[in-house]
Amino acid sequence: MIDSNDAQRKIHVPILTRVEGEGSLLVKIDGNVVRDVQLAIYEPPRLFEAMLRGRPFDDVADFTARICGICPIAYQMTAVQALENAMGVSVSPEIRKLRRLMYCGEWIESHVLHMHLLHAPDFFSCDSGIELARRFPDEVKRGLRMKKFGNRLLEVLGGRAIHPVNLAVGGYYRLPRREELAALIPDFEWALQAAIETAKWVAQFPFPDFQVNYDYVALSHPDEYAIIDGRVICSDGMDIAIEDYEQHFVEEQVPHSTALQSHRIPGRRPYFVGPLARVNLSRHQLSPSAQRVADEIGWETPCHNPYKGIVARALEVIHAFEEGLEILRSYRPTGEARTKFEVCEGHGTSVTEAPRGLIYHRYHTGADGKIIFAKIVPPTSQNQAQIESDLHRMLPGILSSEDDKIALQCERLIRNYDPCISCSTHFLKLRIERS
Amino acid sequence: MITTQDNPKIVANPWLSHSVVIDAIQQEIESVATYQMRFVDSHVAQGYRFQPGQFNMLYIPGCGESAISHSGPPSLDGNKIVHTIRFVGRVTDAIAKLRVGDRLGVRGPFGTAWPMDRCKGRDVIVVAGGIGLAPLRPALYSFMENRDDFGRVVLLYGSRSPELLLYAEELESWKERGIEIQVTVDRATESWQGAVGVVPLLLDRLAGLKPNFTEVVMCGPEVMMHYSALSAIKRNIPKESIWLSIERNMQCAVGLCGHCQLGPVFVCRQGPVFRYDAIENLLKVRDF
Amino acid sequence: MTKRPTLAVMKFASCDGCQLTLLDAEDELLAVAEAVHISHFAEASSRLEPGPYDVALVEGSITTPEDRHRLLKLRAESKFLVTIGACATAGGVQALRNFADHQEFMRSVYARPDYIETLATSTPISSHVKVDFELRGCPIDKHQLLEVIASLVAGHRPRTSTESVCQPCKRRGTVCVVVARRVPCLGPVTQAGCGSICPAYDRGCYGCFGPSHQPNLPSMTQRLVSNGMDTADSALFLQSFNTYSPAFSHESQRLWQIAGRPQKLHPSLMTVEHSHSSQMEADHD
Amino acid sequence: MYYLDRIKLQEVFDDLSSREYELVGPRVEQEAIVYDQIERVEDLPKGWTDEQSPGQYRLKRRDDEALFGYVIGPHSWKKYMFPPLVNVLSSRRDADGWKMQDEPVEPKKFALIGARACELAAIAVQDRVFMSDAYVDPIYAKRREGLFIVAVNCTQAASTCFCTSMGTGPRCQSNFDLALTELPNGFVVEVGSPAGQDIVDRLGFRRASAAECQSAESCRQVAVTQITRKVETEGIRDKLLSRLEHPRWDNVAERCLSCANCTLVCPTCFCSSVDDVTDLTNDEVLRQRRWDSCFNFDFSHISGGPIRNQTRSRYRQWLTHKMASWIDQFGTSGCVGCGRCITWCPVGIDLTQEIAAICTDVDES
Ligand SMILES: Cc1cc2nc3c(=O)[nH]c(=O)nc-3n(C[C@H](O)[C@H](O)[C@H](O)COP(=O)(O)OP(=O)(O)OC[C@H]3O[C@@H](n4cnc5c(N)ncnc54)[C@H](O)[C@@H]3O)c2cc1C
Ligand code: SF4
Ligand code: SF4
Ligand code: SF4
Repeated sequence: MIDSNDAQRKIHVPILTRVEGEGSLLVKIDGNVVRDVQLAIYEPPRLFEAMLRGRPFDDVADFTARICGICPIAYQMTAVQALENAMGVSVSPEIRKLRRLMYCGEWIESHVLHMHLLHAPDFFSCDSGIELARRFPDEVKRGLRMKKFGNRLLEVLGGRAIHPVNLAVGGYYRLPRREELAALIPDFEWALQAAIETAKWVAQFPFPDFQVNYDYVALSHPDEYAIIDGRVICSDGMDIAIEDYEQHFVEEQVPHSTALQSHRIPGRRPYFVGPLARVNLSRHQLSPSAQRVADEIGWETPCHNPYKGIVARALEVIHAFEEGLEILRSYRPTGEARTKFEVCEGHGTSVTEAPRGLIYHRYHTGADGKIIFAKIVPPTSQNQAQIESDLHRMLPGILSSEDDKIALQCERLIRNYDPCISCSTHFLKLRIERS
Repeated sequence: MITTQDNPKIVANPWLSHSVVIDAIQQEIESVATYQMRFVDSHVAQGYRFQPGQFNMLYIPGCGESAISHSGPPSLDGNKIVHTIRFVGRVTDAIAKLRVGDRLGVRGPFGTAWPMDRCKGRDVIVVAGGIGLAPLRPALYSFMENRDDFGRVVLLYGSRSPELLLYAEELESWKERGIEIQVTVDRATESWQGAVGVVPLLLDRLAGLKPNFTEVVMCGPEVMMHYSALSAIKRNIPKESIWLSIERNMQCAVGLCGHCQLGPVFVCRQGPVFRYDAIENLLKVRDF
Repeated sequence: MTKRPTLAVMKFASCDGCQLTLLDAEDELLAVAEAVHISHFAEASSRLEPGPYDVALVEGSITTPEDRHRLLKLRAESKFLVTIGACATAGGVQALRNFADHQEFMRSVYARPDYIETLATSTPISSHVKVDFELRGCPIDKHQLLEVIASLVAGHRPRTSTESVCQPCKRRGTVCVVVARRVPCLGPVTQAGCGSICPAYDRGCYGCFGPSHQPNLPSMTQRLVSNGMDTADSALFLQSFNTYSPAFSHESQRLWQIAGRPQKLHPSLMTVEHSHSSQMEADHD
Repeated sequence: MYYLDRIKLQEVFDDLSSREYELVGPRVEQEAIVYDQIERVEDLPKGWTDEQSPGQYRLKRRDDEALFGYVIGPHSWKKYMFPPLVNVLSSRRDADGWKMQDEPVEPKKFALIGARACELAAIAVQDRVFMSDAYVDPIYAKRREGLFIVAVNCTQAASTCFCTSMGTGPRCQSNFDLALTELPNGFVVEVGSPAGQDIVDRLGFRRASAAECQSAESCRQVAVTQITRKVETEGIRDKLLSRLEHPRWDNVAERCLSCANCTLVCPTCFCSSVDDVTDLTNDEVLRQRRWDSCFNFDFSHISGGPIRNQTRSRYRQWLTHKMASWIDQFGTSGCVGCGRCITWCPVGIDLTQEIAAICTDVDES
């Protein structure tokens, strides 16, 4: 919606589309100066941290899944791991593998959804993935099929793809049977090739020239492409243990948003999380095919163009199918589905790599296994400050455009981050006010 | 009385519906219409016969089935199947949307028939409430077509209000063809000249009744049938001469799915037409 | 075929999982886009067309005054309104606040709760406007969603089963976790639709499709207690994704009473029946 | 009587498999003994038994290696002849309109391994329901025709068993091809049909010795003595049907969850519903039949609402159908005394107690 008059121009994008959740953006422009950029997440607050207090610890995975229907595994996994840390529970290597496998399923489902249905339409001026499918029927259908296999994996491991039910503190409620997983192998074999083709396709998209030297933050693990554990590192050299996360990052409330915003301390610096950060920091640990394709498409590391996040996603999809395939092939159910443990009082934290970036949980459990305190830092709240800063950077260059073009440009930029707004425990609309 | 039980075994898919095409639709009253249909397969059409009181399962694929009684003359074969349908829910509302030339599925006929043979040579009182007149119409047509085979035939018909009287125009012609007709409504309108009140009252007051030479056949809401049966008994009509058709949920219509049970009876197979004494006690039990 | 029905997907307080269910129908998505005209679906398309709509799928519960206004407008623009999921149908997990001190809840999450305008309650869509059909579940089931869409395309009234979770559980051959392992399970009092997943994964049903028809909750919770759960935990067991459904809400309040820790329903909800019916009348003018 | 060495049981399995029988039998899964596909003797629940009481089932280790040393579990054989979910019709719409088509009934040959006396009786009850009236259920008939039944005599009973009251067990009387009684090292085998005899001849079973027959008999006797639960069946039909307003119906309704577990575990319950599954444009439709239950609110739905609108009337329907009106309908009781509904009721409602409470004389009619 555009209201303009000479004295004052206001641009609203009342609902930011093709993002999960809802939010809005307000841009205040004074002549040629961008006065303020406010990414407002008006997802009605759902107050998860408060709801968890007093609940049995087994509820946490089921409850936090409901923060976001797009990446429930990220919430569940971070929650159960933090609780395991709180109560001193360790899981077997087999369980850890299954958990990586499950996370691969979510990366696939979420990345492929974002790439094909939400993000790619931007590069071809389409309104939706469905419209894009008229232009690129084979590519979109291929994407949908890959997504289906990601979801199918989640269905086998979790019972259903959205809010799965199987992940438990100490492991799983039930281990999958070997045949259940083995049945997915042919689909994953197809999908790995499809993912490679897809990466080559998206690598040729017309990317705007936009370069920012970000502070990339991601998990890092000595032996593998980090997903569910490791240390938190930054492109500027920071390297910290997960337990120390809160000493380096702070969440702040801003008046215009129901989501909290994260900054690095000291200095209130914004930072960048997500696939681009991960690939930039750990390219060498991607699966062999993902690395080969990165080479083939001439992927520069580090890559400072946020629009190319879609390529980083594509590389991660290759990785997820390839690593997934390996686990599917080698899987033999062994040991207990769920490690036995004593419920006890404790403090525990965990960080994992949600599809759209770092996610942090901290819990305090009581001796009765009830939750005393919960803290959840989702990826979108971490990228939010960075998005505002990007907009500040981009806007002066395009101020001469029509308001609706500006609005479109801003939305595109925001979509690079695949912001999952419902998960900022929290909605987007764009408003440009010129005075 | 014919029951499907007397037939030889049928080992065919009981769910198999045959395509019928709608040839005519007559809007009767609000939310009720009469459909005339024909089996698309002419063999099926020619082989099809039914008895007054029997019903078909009408099928709208993707929506479901409904049990609907025949409401046309029993002399017709499968080239002219007539059903009068009240639109009350998912399936019947979907039927309401069909037009002449549209197709749906039909399987049948199922269930027991009105005791036409027993009525021969005797007086017949036909008691109907609301849409309940539809399943009785084939019997009435039979009486009219073979008028001399039967004694006095009286139709006692009640509806909620004058606009809801089914087959209102036809009723006049029936009178000409030897049917005595008394009509009552629950709620009269200004123009209404007839009786007001419930159907059993008509039976209470019916003149010239010969209790031992009469068969009573009835169809309508269960309470109405209950009180009408009591009235008939009060008028000394033996229970063995009272017949009623009842409704239960039906899925298979051949006694395999369990839905239509009323105590020991399967309504689809041993009914829908019962002799009163066979189910009298069952109908008295609340929620049975 | 007659004109394609127009479809709007709208969101209130929720996790997006229920609308995602539509995008997760990978095999059917493009067919859905043929069968209906998707005129408003912000999560999937930038083309947002104004009403009126033939069918509105509504996700999420009402937690802010602004959302309530948006909903009233949507209802006025929509012929057939379907709530999708536990949030829209029963207030969702966020309806736990209905039983808690809201100010304290807000303070524990936000340093400056005064920045945020939000209702102290989370209420289902039916508390505000007339709902034509409800799809249960947290999240909804893909097959049920597609069935409803297919029904609406065909012009049939949609229908979903009201049987208990135990029935698909038995049909799929799962061994009852209550009987064989004494695991607490809400299956017997929960409406089916999910496919009875939880027991098939060796855990009890946690009631995400909400109460079944005429659930016998006192008998159910008595069993939970006799199988070793304490009264307060039994109350908590009912207080999850459908906590504000009348049946679960009523029983959990009864249990808290017994446990000696009565909960206080938010005062505005005590008269909700009132505002509800008057609201529906207002909508029908 | 013949004797089969324990190690030769596999030969029986192999022989059946070689003649295209799909073997289904007991195996340990999900902490219970369920019926599922089996191939080898090793798949059987060797050394396992079960302990049952109202609302409770526990798998327990035995101190021997018996293969059939358990009673019965949550599954019943009906799932093979009367599948929980099956297609009955398909329809397709083209320019002319709808074409309805029979769903082909796949011929299935199941060999049931380990069916008990009460279960054989239950199969006989369902034979009566599905195959003896005017309309025969073609799916049931086809699958029933192909059955080969290796029965096993119970040598122990659960606390929930009452086959002796219902006159169905524990000894297998008829309706089997072979009936085994398990001894420590083998089985005493009784032949119940020409097909059974054929396999005995083909695999060359030897005659059982008098001593073997004797120990088989004493093993079977153990089961008889272990059965403690009783139903007074004398006059049960009239008693139940004359007490339809007994206060006990309200009492049981306070406990009953109306969850339908009892009907779905029951080996004789046969109620079903059909529903359509369609594609999005409603051009391809499959009609599916699924197990339904009289405990469902919608089960008795007619346009004015359900006939049985309360748990009280639904429980009453179930119990009076099983124990009374079944006799009118099919000339036999609908209950074979297997006790599944007692064990698998999540709140432990025990029909034998309900019957006792209702039938003891508080005659209110
Ligand atoms: C033997 C018999 C003869 C009948 N004859 C006629 C007739 O001539 N004309 C007429 O208008 N109606 C007749 N009915 C009633 C008619 O079957 C129902 O009104 C119709 O099935 C309602 O279905 P629905 O889907 O439109 O309604 P809904 O209320 O949406 O019903 C849902 C489902 O419930 C079942 N159901 C609902 N009501 C009934 C019912 N009364 N009987 C059986 N199953 C039901 C059906 O399976 C139906 O699909 C007869 C019923 C029976 C049993
Ligand atoms: S496991 Fe739960 S859902 Fe399944 S039968 Fe038992 S009580 Fe019902
Ligand atoms: S009623 Fe109960 S005891 Fe009788 S056969 Fe059925 S499940 Fe077994
Ligand atoms: S008797 Fe038991 S198993 Fe049967 S419906 Fe009632 S509670 Fe469920």
